[in-house]
Amino acid sequence: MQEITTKEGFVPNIVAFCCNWCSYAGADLAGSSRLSYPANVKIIRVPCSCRVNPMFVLKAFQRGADGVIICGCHPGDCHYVTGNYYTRRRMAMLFSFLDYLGIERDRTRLEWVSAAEGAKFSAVMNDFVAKVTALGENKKLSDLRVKEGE
Amino acid sequence: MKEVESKMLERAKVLLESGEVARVIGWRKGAFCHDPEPASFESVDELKDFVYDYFCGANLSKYLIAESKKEGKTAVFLKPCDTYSFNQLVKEHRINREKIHVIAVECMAKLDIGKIKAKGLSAVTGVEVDGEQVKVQTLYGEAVLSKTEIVLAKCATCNKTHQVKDEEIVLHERPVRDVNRFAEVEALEQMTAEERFKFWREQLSKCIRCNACRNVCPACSCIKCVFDNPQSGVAAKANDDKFEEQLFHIIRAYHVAGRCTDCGECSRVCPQGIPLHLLNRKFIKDIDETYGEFQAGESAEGKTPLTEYRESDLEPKDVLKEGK
Amino acid sequence: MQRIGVFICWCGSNIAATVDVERVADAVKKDQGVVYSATYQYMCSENGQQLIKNAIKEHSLTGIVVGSCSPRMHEATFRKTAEAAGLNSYMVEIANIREHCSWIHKDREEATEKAIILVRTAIAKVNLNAPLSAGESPVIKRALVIGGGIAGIQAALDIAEAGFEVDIVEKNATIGGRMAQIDKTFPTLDCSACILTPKMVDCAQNEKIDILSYSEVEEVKGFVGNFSVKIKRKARFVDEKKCTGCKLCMEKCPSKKGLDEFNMKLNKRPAIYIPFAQAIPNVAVIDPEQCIKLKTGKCGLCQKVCGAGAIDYTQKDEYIERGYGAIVVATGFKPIELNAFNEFGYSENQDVITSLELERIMNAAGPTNGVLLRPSDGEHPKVITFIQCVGSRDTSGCGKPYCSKICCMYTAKHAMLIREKYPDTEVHVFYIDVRTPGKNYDEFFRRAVEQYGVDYIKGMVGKVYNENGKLMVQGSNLIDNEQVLIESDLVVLAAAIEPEPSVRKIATLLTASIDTNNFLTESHAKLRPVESPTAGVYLAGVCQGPKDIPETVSQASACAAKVIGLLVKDKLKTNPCVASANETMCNGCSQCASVCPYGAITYVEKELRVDGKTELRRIASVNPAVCQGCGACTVTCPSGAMDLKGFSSKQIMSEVEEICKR
Amino acid sequence: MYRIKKTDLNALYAAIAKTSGLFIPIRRADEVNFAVWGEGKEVSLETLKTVKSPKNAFFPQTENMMKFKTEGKSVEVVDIRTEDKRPFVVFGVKACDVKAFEVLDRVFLAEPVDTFYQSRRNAITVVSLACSRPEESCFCTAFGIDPTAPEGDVTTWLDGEYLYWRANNQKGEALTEKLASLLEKCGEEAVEAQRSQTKEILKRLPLAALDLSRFKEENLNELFNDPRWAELSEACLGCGACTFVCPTCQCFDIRDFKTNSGVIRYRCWDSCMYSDFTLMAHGNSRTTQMQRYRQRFMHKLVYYPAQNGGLYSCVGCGRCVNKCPQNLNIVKVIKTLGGEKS
Amino acid sequence: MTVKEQCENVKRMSGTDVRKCMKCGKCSGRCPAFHEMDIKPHQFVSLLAQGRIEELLKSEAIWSCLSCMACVERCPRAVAPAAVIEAVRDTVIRAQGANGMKAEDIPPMVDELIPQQLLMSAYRKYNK
Repeated sequence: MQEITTKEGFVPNIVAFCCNWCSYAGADLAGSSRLSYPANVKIIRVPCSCRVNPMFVLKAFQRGADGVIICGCHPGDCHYVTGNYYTRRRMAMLFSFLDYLGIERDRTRLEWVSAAEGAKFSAVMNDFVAKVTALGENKKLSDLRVKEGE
Repeated sequence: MKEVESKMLERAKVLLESGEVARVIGWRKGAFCHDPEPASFESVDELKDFVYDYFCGANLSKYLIAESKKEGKTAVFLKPCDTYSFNQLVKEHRINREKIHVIAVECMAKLDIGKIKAKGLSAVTGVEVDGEQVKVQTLYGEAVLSKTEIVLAKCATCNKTHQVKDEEIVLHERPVRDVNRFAEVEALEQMTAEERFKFWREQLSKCIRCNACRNVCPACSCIKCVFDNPQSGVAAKANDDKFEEQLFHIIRAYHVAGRCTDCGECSRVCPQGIPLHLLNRKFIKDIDETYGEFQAGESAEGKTPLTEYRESDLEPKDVLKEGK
Repeated sequence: MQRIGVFICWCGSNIAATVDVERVADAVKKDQGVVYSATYQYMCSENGQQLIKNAIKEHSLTGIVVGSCSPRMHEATFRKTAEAAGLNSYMVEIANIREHCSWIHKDREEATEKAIILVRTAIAKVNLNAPLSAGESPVIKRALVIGGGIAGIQAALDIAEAGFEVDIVEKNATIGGRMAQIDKTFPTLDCSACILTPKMVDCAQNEKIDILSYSEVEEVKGFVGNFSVKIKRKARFVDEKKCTGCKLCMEKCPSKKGLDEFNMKLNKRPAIYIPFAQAIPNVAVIDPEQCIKLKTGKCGLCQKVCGAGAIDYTQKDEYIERGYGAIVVATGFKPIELNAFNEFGYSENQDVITSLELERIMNAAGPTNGVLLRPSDGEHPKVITFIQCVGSRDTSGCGKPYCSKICCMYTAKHAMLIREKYPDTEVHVFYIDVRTPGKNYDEFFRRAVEQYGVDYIKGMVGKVYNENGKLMVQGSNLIDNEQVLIESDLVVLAAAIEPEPSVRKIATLLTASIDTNNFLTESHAKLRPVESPTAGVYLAGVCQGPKDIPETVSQASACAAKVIGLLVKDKLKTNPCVASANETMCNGCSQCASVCPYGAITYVEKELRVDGKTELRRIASVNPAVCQGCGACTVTCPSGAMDLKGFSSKQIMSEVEEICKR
Repeated sequence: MYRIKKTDLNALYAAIAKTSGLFIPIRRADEVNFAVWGEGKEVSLETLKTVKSPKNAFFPQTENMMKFKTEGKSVEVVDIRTEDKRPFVVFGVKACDVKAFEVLDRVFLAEPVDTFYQSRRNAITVVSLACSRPEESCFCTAFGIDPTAPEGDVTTWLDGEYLYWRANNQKGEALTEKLASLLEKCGEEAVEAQRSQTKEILKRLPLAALDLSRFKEENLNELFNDPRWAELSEACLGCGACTFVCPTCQCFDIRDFKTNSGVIRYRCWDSCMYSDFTLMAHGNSRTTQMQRYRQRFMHKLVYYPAQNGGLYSCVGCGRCVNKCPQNLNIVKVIKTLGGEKS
Repeated sequence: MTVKEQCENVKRMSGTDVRKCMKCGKCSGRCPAFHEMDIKPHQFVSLLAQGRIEELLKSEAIWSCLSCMACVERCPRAVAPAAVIEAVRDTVIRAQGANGMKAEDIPPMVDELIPQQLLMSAYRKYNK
């Protein structure tokens, strides 16, 4: 069994999956509006939130991410018509399952951010980072081997 | 059960003799009284070892993926729970329905030899079931056990009925069990997150990655499993007391979510006695509560809960109910 | 092994002021695959692009990463740059270090660190990129229009005008649709037939247009640019080429008890008939349910009198198969059934009619030759009550939850026309809201009130009952908080409209999505309102949502423009970032197809050689011309056989890994 | 011979753990497996068969071997072996499992020597425990093993209130000496009585009469080509449960794990039941489950003995008999292809 | 109980979502007791939505409503004005603390000519 001790001044590492059509554009808008959010949020661009495989979420946690957030178009606005509806079901089931395994529920999140919602994107990220920071390091799902030799 | 067995044997003979089917899938006697094995019988001669008793717990439906590809028709004996897996596999185009002749057989719950041994009985040489009572002979003496206490976990909460039958051999009506199959899941849900984590850590760290759960699972019928495929990014073989078993079991449970019929084979076969069915049942319970009751395998048609949606579906944060 | 070039843009001071670009370029120099890295003030400028092109050639780069602004801004630019230097454009990845980094972070150290991670993430992805090339598929230069109402007619005419061949498939014996049944149109009160029939004639005379009336679509295969459609030509028992439309057969037909569908079954018609005088094609059709010859074998009068020898009792349904590049769905609507609304007594009282029935009664070619007579006794009604929103905005389960949109205007039209022609008539209108957005619409409605004195009552009718031959209309008057009882001679119900039921089958054939009200779904509610999510399928008229004639015509023309835009191309470039299934891993379970919004996935039985043995397997096959690359299928696939090019699981996971290194 | 009260065993464990590691059957989440002892852990010597055999004491299921550190484009090989020189006691090993150590030794200690295995093997003292309640799936006697007097550096018996203790060699003596204060001298009567009682039961075990005589090198081709393999293996799911619980299975795979700064190369148990076992560039050498199934038992009963002076690489522990999901096992193979003594 | 709580209580008791009302007035258009009512069926819904419960509690209309449920049957928005009226009436009766009619009172009243619905309606009306 592994032990990780939380370092002083913990800054979480956040992986954000953003759909190309709404949320990535929303993040761009946050940028062009100079609405800041913590630098520890890093965005991966996917065509649609429905491209996000639960395996990616787990992979992120295994590799040591402290929080994973998935952003897509608002329901009904999906560029691919139905993609985010599938995402919603998939993630609802995955998140509830992780909670069942005892994983902190605030480490995962699904949000709808449109291309016009730069402010929302920034607010969501600030809030998510605050929640994950409060939780501390991801000890339950990270694989210690990843950081071996550092 | 003897009566049912002889009827089954009789039918198997007729089907093979008449050439109606090329083979019959059932169970063959083992070395002891409690270890029958799934078997294919291709001639009346081979049927001499045919058996159907209280230890025929194995789900035969997954074998039909291969059997339905063979020349000629295959007859199979399916218990009520097995028929759900059968339907699901037909739905997923894994079994060619036309080539299978389903004989629905009675099941009065199957026994778990592990549970019998856990009662302190060793060297079991004979088991006789008489209603609720089970008489167990061992080299060290005899004992009488209550059947309820020694049935397979999957049988304890089962109220399944045959969903598919081309013919049936059912001589007795099985009483309906008044049990909540989600009771164990609910108990876990009531715990704190830390307690749950501890529970699963303890259980999952027993895992030896033998893949018995995956290989027996009728929903895990992938030609190439992601865990065996170096290209998948999650392939892994190590049994490492860190993350891999968790990853394996989470992904496996997710992959069968909405398709798992709750046949309970995963828990039956786990050499380390991990209650794997509690993973799958959580998905079943969540799906039932969030998207409406759904029993995989009730039909060989239609979508599964994770391949459909409603515009009014709940957001993930609303699905997570406040626990402790 | 890739040979990757990394190009970090300063974007003037936009990036360079916050991110130490030199440090970024330096940090990744030794990363896996990287053989070159550089910075430049404006990478998107002519000079910047030249720098990239030179580096590609000089260092034989196989992939490049540009650390710059959002890919939504300049991804296309840098792809072209790469292409110009002979590098596959899909070997380009953008690290967004402006919008996602320099613009939102103030601390130079922090921003630089993040920029390094973002660039490394892009490098990790490029390491796994593979050249992709857009496929091509030929375009069949012919369009199919399903439905011959005003929407279909307009779309067909516009497409034909551009020089493309168009087939109109109409399930009725004539084109014209609902508009042909309407007497006058709002808000101009033009005669509907006067503006529609010339367009019908234009269709018939246009060499490019082939009208397949009395026909239905049976099967659709293929994809955008390349549909193959099987059409059933129903037996009409009259040779279309020979019939002159003389109507002699109609006169002589002894079986005259058929209900005239065109006149909303208000009068009778013979078994052999032409739906209306201006029908296109102007060819008779025999109702086989009613024809004595077809039912008993005796009679044959029409055949005897037909000088053209057009009657052929032996005709059978025929099937034709044609190829199309694009399909316009214009299946239209019908008023809902009113059986569930017994409070209005529609089924019991002949004098409770629908607006469409009134439309026929008011029409000069209608059952009463345009004289307003009530159906029960042929008397002039003196008091007429209109009830709006019958079945519209109804969430009780009896009706439709949406607003039917056209009722307010046509009710005002009816009220106005009646008051004009028969000033002695008293006209009441029960309304919940009067909705009249549109050019000259509210003015039109106000005219009905102010100029023609139509009595608008804010309230709803609770019941209509017959008392001594009078229709008693009991309703509320909410303004005066009263219950009113109006003794009426005629009650007209503004029944909700719903999509023509056959649209369900069409949607299934086309794998076009349909909403809970059976309206076809558009690809994007605002930006792609006339396109179905299924590529190559376009939507015109009420099949997409309630709308009036001008809106329908606009949408039809918009469809035509889209179709023309498609058909002028000889070949379609397909999006290379599409899903594809690894044959050896596919289980054939069909889960992927069940989530594909485009119907891009089909299954084939294929012989595969695995482990030295040949096996027949059911395998998913993605049509790259139809797939839009959303990736829904990839997650549904448990074995991971389904992957998305350009966003493969391995690529995304490598990005995840890189970010997690921090 | 010595003895110690069962109630004092905890003190014994503590004493052992003071100077060396202690690997002993411990119950965790309802199952008993060999694990490192610690205060508060529930030891279960009474358990006849641990789920996994004690072989992972010196052949762990997963073991890191080396690390490749990458920096820019250079790769550095790092030896990350932490040779645990501390002595280790494996306590409560049954006769069959002790015999299995010999089977493993012949593989790992033969040239080229597996130094990972060797270093641990040398540091280990084996304290065996005699069986008194064998069960129906036991058939160690078929391989000439006496479960009432297991080999090992020390042999112990549990009887009545006591654990009886006998050192068998120098290593054993050394351990006994360290624990002298806890052990009291005693006679052998109780142990002998238990042994003869157990032997009576052994004779009555259903698998006592297994006949292995046909499993010889000279019958190799005949056995290999026997058509009954198809029937024997048809229910096999291809999981690795039998191989992972087996005390003599020794196959492993070597794999890489990508870390943030390079790659860890590790080995982990592999199973010949898996479709990707010994996967090579050209594909797989055994493509059907029948071939894999046959390989496993031919290896145990024919190939291994042929190379190791007739020593079978099955010790009759019966774990596979108990754990096979579909009730397939080596006994059925022996009975079918070997013929049964009447 | 505050006015707000009283409103919430009546909403809960009626099981009706008053915000669904689109103010068409069909309920009042259908009501056979319209002229007897000081507050009309549609006003019950509207006043409750505005939180004007006190006016409703004082209303005489709660006694003139026939509980015929015609308004419920006809409402295009699945709002149930009669249920609101009934909930208001129950609130008033409960405040009075006694049932105006008991189950045992009914048998003597039954004669062949009395429509069963009338008894049911009366029972509904005078019980809490």
